[in-house]
Amino acid sequence: MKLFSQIVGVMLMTTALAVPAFAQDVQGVSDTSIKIGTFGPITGANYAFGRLTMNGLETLFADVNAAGGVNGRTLELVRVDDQCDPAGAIAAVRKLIFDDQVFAIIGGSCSNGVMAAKEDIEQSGIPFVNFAAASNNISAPEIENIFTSMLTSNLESALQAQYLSDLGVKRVAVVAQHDAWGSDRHKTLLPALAEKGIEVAVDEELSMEANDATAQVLRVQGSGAEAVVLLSYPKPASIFLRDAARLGFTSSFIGTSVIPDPVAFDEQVAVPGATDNFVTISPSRYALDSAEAAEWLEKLTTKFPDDEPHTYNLYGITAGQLTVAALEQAGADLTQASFIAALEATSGLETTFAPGPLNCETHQCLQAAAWIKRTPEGKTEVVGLSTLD
Amino acid sequence: MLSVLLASGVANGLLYGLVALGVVVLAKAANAFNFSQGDVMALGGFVSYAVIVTMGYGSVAALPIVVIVALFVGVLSYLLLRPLMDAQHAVALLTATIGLSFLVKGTIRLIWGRQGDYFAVPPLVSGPPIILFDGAVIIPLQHLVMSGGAVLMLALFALFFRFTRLGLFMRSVADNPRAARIVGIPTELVLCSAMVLSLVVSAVAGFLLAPATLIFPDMGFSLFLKGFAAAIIGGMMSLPGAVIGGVLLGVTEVLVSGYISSTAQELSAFVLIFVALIFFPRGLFGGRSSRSV
Amino acid sequence: MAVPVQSIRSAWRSGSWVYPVAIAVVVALIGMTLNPYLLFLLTRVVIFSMLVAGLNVLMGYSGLLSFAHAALFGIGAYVTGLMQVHLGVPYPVALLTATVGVTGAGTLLVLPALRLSGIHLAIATLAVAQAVHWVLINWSAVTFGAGGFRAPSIAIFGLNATQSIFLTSLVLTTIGYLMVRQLVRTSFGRKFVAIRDNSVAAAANGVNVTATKTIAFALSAGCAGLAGGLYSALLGFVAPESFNLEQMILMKVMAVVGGLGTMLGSMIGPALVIFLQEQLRDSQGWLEIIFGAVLIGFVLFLPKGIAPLIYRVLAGKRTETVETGPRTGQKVGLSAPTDRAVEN
Amino acid sequence: MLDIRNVSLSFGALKVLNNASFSLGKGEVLGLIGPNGAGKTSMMNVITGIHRPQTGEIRLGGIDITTSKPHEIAERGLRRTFQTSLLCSGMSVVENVMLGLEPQPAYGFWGALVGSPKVRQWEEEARQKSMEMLDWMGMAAFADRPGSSLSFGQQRLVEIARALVSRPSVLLLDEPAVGLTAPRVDELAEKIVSIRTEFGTSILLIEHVMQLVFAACSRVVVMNAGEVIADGDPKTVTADPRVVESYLGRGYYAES
Repeated sequence: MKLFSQIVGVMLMTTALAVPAFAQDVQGVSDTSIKIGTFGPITGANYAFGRLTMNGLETLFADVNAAGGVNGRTLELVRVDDQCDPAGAIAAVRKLIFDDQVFAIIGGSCSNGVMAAKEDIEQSGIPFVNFAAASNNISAPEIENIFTSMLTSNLESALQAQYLSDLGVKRVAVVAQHDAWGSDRHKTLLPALAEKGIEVAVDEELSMEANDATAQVLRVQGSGAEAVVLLSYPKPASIFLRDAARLGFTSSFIGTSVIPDPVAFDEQVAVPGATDNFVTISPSRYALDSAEAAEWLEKLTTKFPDDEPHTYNLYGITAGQLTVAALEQAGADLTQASFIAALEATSGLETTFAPGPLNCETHQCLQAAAWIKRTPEGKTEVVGLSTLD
Repeated sequence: MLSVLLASGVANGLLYGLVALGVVVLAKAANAFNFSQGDVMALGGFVSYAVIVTMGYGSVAALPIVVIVALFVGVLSYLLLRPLMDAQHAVALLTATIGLSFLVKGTIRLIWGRQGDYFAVPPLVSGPPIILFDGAVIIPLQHLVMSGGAVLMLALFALFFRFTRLGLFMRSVADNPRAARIVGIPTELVLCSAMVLSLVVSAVAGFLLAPATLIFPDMGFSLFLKGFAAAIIGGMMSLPGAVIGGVLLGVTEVLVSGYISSTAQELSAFVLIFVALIFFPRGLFGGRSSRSV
Repeated sequence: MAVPVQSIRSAWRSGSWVYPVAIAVVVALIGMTLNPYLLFLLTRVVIFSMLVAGLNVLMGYSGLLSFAHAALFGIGAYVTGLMQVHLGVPYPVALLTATVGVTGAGTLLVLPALRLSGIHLAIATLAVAQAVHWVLINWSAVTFGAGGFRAPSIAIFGLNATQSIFLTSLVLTTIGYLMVRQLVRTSFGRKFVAIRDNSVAAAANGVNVTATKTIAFALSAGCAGLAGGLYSALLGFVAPESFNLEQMILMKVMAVVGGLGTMLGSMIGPALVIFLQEQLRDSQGWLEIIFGAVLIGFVLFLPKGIAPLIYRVLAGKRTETVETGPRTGQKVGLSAPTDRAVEN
Repeated sequence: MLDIRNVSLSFGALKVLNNASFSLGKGEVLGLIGPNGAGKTSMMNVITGIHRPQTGEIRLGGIDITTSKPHEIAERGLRRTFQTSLLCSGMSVVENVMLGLEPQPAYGFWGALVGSPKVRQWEEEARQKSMEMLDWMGMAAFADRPGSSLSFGQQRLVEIARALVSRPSVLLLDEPAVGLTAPRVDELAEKIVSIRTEFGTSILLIEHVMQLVFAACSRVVVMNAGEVIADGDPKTVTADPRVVESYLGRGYYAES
């Protein structure tokens, strides 16, 4: 019978640990602080999309806290690593909701991870602002508690098609990497191009592992395409541009929001002149080297001296400003419902870096993007802002 | 188009061949395989980045430092894995090298992981590409250096095995470990040098490859896999076979990509591995008899 | 002590089903009290136990190295999820089809490779795994490509989705555990160990080496397929990166840490590794280094894993048999010189 | 019982067996001797299907087994031991012996999975038989020890038990006396003789230790450089000048 009583003892103990202590009325909110959770890859290959965006968010929170917080409460950020893996994202989100008991989640970097965790977010009703994952399916169709401050893949594709159409391009080549992000972009770009009457001359793959793009360049070169859309991370895109330069292939090259910094990209390509005809799209209207970003750049480097500053920091700042604005709007009597209502009511919110005012009526708050080029002097230059016609 | 494709296929293939050389050296002398070879290759790239870009020395300075780092890692790996380096521990050794691969990759990420996502290493030589036959063949200097370096390494290996005492020892241990021990060949030394040599050649391959690509901590594994495929195609026991296997793989990849589909490029290496293993278990150049069980 | 130690020992020894089932019941009761986060982790442990039990038959008992298990696990998840999504088949039917299908597919894929052994087999399975991954990503008409798809979750007895899949997984894993444990205690288990320790001697004693390898592979593929089907319902979202090589390495770490060639190790390994993984969720880049060090450390210093230590505690001083013997494929020092290898 | 006719085997340019022929009669204990590298073990590997000869034919009880696989040959009733003792380290001694009974378990995969009564019965009987066999070899006391914990000589005896437990018609022993002391060799010789008398097994014995060959064998075949150079009763054969020249050497008579 002793064994039995031991088992019962273990069960009771576990129950005691598992049942949350209801010390406060609203989860994650005390009189002095608001606990906000964030998840994304902090380590591993995709750390930039997670950790660096979190750095931006945390820098903004620190800034707000230094100025007295939101309605007298300071913002506290809890980071959880999802390692960019669906199971990891589910565990991370559940940890934030049930273990850390945060008030809201501002995070998400890998589309598949967020998609896997979406059901939990939906069911728990916790306010969620996606800050870096691109997939349109995260926020569409609209779900009550899910918002996004990132440029969605649908919008980015539509804006790219519009840009090409404005240039008068009739035939384009697409060079894509076939991972979750790349295929999501690919899937939305093809119909967007078709809608603008632009023909896809060739559709090539260039993987992350590739160290050579000779075959792809030759095929694109032979296709008579007037412009090339590079749906890839900086690495494959650089390989492509290097090989294009060496094979004497010049064209207009269109980048994506994962290559938001054409100056850094030019350093990666490292072939003089290879990025002269490269224009990229960004969810940020100022680059890190601009005068407008200088103040933030300093705060970021002071707070996170080990991490190289990166455009992804700025996406975190945008998400943070949206969050803070909505928290202020929701007032001192903060609940998850009032925060969600405040988010939804956000309209015409000007942030430091978003290329247009944030309107969260459709829950996809960012509806504009900037076009960025590298100047011959090696500075970034915003060559245009665009919103969908 | 074909000539351009072939030129780049050969240049890439020679690099696969270099990794394959490392695979074969270790397989021959110690009958072992080391999963961390690809990560040491990445390490070679990162060390040359540190020397050339961060510290601002020239490429000439990078090579000896890459070799020294690889020697260090190699000796360390040997000391760590020594208890497992015999035929009875083959599976355990392989598992341990997977751990080693994680260690090396994790260390790379710890040192360089926060400084950016992908690093560009400047070319070893700069200048316009060599254009032959009115532009029918364009060979970038970097490819020429890569190919030249790979061929040079192969030649050094051949000389080493033919003319040095250690090389002779390694050959005889490979042929018959039992007999080698009986006649007094220092087995320990041979195993250690095989491990070190295979990692050094990988790191040098990383040094040669780095300027042609962008380096990132996870780059190693797929390169190791391709080097391994090259070694298998070449028969696992033959040094020239390894290099020819590498070239064959590089050319196949680029031809598949150029004439069939760039999506199928990644698949071609795996198909080649499988086909080679099943239909040419001794490789195209190997000549060892196998048992029926 | 109300329950005499002696009777516990003899129950372990006889391979009675009572203790595993009692443990499963306790785990079930504890599980039902846990919050969704902890229950999710516990269910992962349970599902990976099933997978690692199969992997153990292959790696631990038979000494065959496979890198295909993450891919087979993936095929199981994809078949289960896709049959529900595309064909509207109920979950149990989809799960069964996936299990049978992966058993068949795994065997077929590896049949030509079974002529190989050791590292060559490992590399052949690695190539198969990478090819499967490629297909999952590129056959998007069926698999939904790299972006993955939402797989239906299940609900039984009016419980929530996580609790339902937890109980289902626990029941199936317990049954699977008992069956595999039963199998390795019969002549099949002896054949597995024989081809691992010395396939030449095994063949000379009438063991059909190829057939035995095939059975080991089929069995472990079946476990992977079933585990994959359960995983699909647990995650509710199936995407290629859940089944890549990193996951494969994780499975290997689980098997090695738990104890190769012990059934108990198949349960302990996943628990420890998943616990460690969660503890390291907020570590800054040390995950790879720690897992690498753990793997090397175990192979070098604790090659039998943790399970034998637990057996020793549970069952007192026991003799080593199929269940507890050395399992890492290494031979314990012979008392006589061994340099007279078989002449060939 | 076992007929080897004109068997040749080569590895590349190296000719290991050259047109070798001999036969093993029913109930006979035949010694196969020769210098190192004469091809004795290769011959054994060819007979047991580990290597396939390029030419020639091997018959077991009148059936051609030249191209059969090792396990098929074992199932036909031919078992062997190895030069180096090869007990499975991961199993207990008795489990090692039970392995010798594996080809004919009376149950299938599904039965084994659910542990049907038939399985238990077979396992019980197999353990019984194996224990009897171990007992006969005088090794019953070690039944539950791990295979690898035994001394070299003990492992050898267990290995013979494993080969014998299925009552094979032919038994091949590859240098069973290696590493044994002289009194042990005599015991082993006695055992070998009683294997023949008790089980009617025909035995082919490869051996360097002439003490054992003389004590156990009724006939001796001598090989050198892959060829059979002599075949006859031990006394006659060891007196053959060619045999003395190639193998036994001048010192042989002085020693014995």
